[in-house]
Amino acid sequence: MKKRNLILLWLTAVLILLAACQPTEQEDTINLPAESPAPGVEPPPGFADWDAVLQAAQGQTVNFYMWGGSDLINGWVTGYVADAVQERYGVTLNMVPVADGPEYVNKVLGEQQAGRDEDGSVDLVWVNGENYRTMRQAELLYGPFSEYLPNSIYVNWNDPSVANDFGLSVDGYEAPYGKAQFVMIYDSAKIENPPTTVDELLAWIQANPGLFTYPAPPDFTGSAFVRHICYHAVGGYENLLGEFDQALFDAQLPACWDVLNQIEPFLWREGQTYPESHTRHQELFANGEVYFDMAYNPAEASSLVENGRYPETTRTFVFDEGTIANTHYVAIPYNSPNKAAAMVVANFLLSPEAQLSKAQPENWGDLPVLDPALLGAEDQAAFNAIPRGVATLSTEELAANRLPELQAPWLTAIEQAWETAVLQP
Amino acid sequence: MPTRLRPYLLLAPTLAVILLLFGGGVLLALMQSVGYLPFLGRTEITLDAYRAILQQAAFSQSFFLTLWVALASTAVSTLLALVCALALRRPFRGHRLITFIFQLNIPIPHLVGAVGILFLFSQSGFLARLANLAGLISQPADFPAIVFDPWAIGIILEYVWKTTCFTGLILLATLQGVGNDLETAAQNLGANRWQRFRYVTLPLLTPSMVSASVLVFAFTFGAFEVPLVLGQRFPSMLPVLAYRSYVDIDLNARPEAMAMNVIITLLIGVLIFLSTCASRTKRCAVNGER
Amino acid sequence: MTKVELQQLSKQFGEVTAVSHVSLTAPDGRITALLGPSGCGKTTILKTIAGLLTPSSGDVLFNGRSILPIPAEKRNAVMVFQNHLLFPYLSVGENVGFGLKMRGVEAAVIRQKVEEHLAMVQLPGLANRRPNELSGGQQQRVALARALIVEPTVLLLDEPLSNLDAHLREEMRQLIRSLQRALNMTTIVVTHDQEEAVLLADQIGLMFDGKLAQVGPPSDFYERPSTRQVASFFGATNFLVGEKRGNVVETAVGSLQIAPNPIADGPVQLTIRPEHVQLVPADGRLPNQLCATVQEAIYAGTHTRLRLILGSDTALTLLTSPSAAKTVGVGTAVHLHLPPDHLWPLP
Amino acid sequence: MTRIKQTLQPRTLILAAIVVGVLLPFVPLLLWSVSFRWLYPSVLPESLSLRAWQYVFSPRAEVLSALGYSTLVALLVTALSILIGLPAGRALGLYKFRGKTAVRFLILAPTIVPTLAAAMGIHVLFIRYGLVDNVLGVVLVHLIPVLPYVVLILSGVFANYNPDFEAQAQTLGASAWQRFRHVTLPTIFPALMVAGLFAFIISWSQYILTLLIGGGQVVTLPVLLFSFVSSGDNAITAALSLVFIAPALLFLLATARYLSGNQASLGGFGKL
Repeated sequence: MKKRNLILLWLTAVLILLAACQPTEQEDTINLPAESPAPGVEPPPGFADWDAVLQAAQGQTVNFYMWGGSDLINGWVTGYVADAVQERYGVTLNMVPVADGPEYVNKVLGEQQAGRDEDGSVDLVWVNGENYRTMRQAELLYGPFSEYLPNSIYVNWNDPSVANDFGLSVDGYEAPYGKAQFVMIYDSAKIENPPTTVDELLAWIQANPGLFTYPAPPDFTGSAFVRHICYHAVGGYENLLGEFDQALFDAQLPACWDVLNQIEPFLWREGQTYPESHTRHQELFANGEVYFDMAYNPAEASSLVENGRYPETTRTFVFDEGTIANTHYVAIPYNSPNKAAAMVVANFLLSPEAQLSKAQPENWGDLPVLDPALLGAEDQAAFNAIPRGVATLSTEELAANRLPELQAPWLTAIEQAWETAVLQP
Repeated sequence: MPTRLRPYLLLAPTLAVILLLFGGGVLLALMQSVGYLPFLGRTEITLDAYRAILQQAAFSQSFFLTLWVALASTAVSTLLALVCALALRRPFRGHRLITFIFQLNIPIPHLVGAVGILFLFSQSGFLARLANLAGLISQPADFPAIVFDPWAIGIILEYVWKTTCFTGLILLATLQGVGNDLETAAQNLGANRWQRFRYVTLPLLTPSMVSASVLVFAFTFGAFEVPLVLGQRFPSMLPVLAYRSYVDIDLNARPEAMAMNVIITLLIGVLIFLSTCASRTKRCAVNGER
Repeated sequence: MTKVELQQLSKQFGEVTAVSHVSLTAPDGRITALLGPSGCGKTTILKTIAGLLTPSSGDVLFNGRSILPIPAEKRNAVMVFQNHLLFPYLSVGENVGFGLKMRGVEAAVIRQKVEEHLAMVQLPGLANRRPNELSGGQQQRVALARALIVEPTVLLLDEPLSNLDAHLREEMRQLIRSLQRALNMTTIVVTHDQEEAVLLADQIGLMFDGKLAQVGPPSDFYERPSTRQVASFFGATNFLVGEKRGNVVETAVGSLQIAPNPIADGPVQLTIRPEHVQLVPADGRLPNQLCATVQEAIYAGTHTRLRLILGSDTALTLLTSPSAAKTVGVGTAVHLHLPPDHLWPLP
Repeated sequence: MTRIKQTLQPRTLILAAIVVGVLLPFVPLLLWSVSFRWLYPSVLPESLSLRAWQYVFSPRAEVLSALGYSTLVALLVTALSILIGLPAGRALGLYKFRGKTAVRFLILAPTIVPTLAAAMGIHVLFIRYGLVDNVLGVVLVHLIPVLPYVVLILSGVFANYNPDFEAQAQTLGASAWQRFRHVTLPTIFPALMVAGLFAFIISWSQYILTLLIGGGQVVTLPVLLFSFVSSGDNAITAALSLVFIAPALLFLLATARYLSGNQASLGGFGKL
């Protein structure tokens, strides 16, 4: 009766695993750290003060919906962050990995449509840009809360790149999480002198057919690359700033499609298809099918070298005319039943300690969102001491070549137009 | 228990599940595709969603791609399954082992199959590296584009890999069920090898082949994971297109997703009705005459 | 017009010998029955003739020429299988015309011949039916028509009547008989039923355990069986051990006269069929009179079967009319007469 | 002589093609799972590493919890579908009744119509009644693709089933349960194993239904695997793929003899 044994074995395994999955009950033994909210800010709706938030948060579980495609980031969230909020605040953090941002936007929308206004399933989302705009405009977000978070005192809310998310004001509906900047990635063993401007890159592509491509928008990274070409083609981002304007769009953007269509025959697979995601593109680069990669994270190349996926000679560069940078955030859906715990997690993510841990290349390598000027001397020194990976540019070089993002409707329009003007022959 | 009611009572739980979950789901998809959802306060019926998707070039391209993939996968896998079943039909040394290997990929999820095909056939994949070692190609781009390609060969390969064994096992079971007496009888009546295959084995296998092909066709037409892993970004297969519309951040795309579902459902229904009718015409005609 | 000869035919399946050194001639235009208990190798011989099995040794000759090199589909030795084996996906007509289609005959010709042959087996107008819409007897006749249509050099029938009930058997037997006479076709029938073999065949080959026990016309098996086993198979129950000297056999119950016969002198077993043992008055006028005690009387409608004990332990069975049997109760002594021309010595 | 002849038969070539064709996709999976830095054009990994396996079995990767979820869902679906489908299989296989063709068609419909279409349609009701983001909802939605196969396989075995055996047992004094336990069950056991195998495998392999109804919170192995397929980490993807197929292979090993030896159960597919 081998079969019976097998089934028994499985049942046992399942029971053990289920037991392991149960949130560990931690009763009233937690000593809450002394924290006080940022002065002069109204407490978030439904809570009298920060203590009330901390009290309510105890024992709650936060379903944190986030892009789950990086084992490094997943590991940091389910490990370091989850352990810390459990230990300190009695909050259980449950990471829910999704393949794509719109998935959870749609999920909350679906719940709103079906009338689940009180007990939604999403408590915290990692968000920015179009998805933030959609959620905000559909009134799917809870807030304002973020400026009340105790650790928001380290955030420079006067910095427009933090206070505005792709041109839409944050207004306390999002808590900053990290910063990112676009970089180009290449293998120095194959290309000794990489192009340093968009023009040089375009020339290189035409001189080396089949060795370049970019992820198809709406992939986040591919979309950013297309914006760089558009900035270049319309003679600078200044021409596209401000509210979305269809007439301006129709007048300016054809120049961009022309450039993209010109290089298309020289792309990988002669531009008949594009990698459908950034990760697919990474694979092409890793295997030498294409000679350039790109990332909306300056430290990503270094960690890919670290875990053996990229050659050790991998390096990054930014265009002389600069590359696009943005801030990413976390936000709380309006129907989250665990808003207090979600705020506690958002607050922890903003802490110098968490930001420092996040910035370590072996943990994630994400750029900190805190203003060094608002930090204590000790924290400042710690941030300055973060080791850079072999392929990562210096903070100064990145900061010196920063371009702003367009407002989200521009992005949507560019992504949609790209499909018809470039992708579909 | 009254005897007349007995079968209905036995069927009740299954029918409840199928009618509520499946029937209800299809009905709700139909309702949502025309914008009718009374419990959400929407009672206006509109065909906008159908109009919208039928006007999209992307939809018709997706449709033809999906049809091509489903037809090609079904045809190739059925043919291969026939060859395999005939080869595995009679016992030989190692028969058990090879039959077991033949069954081996029945429990393998399509997702893993797709990963295997990806690792094997991508332009920098295992086979490309072997080709490079053999001096056939010098760089990845020289290797034929088999995954993420316009003809969806990678998707078809995965479906063929998985479904050949499924169809093959069904055919093998049918062959074992009918034995070889009828072929012996045909041989005795003067049928040579080819005639025995053409006039005895093949007709005996036809009902099973049609059934298996219908299952395979319907599955490949409606499947999601494999095109997502191995498919081109554009045009995408219909189910992927439908799911993308469904999870679009614009809720107005949902009726379009539902309309695509309804169209997929209708199309499969019609195609399968036609194919089963065609395969049974002969029998129908004969039955009609008497 | 084909004479079929089997020469020292043997067939082994692994360790098992199914047929052992069988030599038999099936005369041209006659019916030969291969008779024997199930598993004795009859069907193996039939399939070997058809070419569906290859003999381990020996030869099969048609009109004196070995046909072993000819593949089954070219041999034209057509077999009608026990379970009909009609193709379920073809109509009756398509089934009957199958062999002609295999030979590339024109469709119109096939259609015409199919109608003829269906009429021949008394199933006219059923061409468009499905086999599963027919009764067992009709299916059997379709199978027969399917075989006859290709004008086989040898017709091989495997238990053609076994799946039919008593009434249909009679009908089918007559049909086979009359068709065979009309077409004058060399036919080999396999059966396990001695009555069927006797009624159907011109010649019977009786087999036990893969070996041929006796070949000859049906009457031989009743009147001149070659062994006790053959006699038993044909219903003989009375055996008397004795010593033959000329036309007299000395047995435990006395010396018995027998008709002249070719069996050598020496130890023999005398056999006499129960229907030939006669009850007679004790007058001593007839030869071979014996005394016996009735042990058991079994009423069987048309006759009564009496079990008798002779002397100390010799048993005999006899059949008599029920009216005659009424006069003899169990335990009474009776006189028997064993007619000499019905006593047959077995070596 | 005969040996040589055998090896040159076309069938031998076909058999070789079967073995290679079935097994080939597993080769890069195995290699990738232990690779470290395996870039084109190396045919074998430049160096070996257990990084992927260590990650897969580390508590952070949540592979064990996904394995638990997958097993729980698949076993529940298997048990439930057999419980529900067994009577239906008996009714379809054993009885003649009015509307049988329609009922049969209805039960088989989910094998033809994509279940994703139905699942998207019913999603809104599942949200409304709290059947999303939990195991119960996922089990229910898995029943849609699983149940037709279970009923189909079981109706196949009941078509060749003689209920007189049960009557015989009843006259010998067997109670309803005893009749099921000692007559019905032993007779249908092989088909039951095949039905169980199919139910388990179909549930085990579901990705999109689980994602849709589980809302990303019921993280079964395919959901986890898919996020790694899209992450492009081939080593972890490969290791996870191997973890994913292992239990199904074990299940197949346990039931393979019922699959090949028993044409009644699989032959049912041919009678669709």
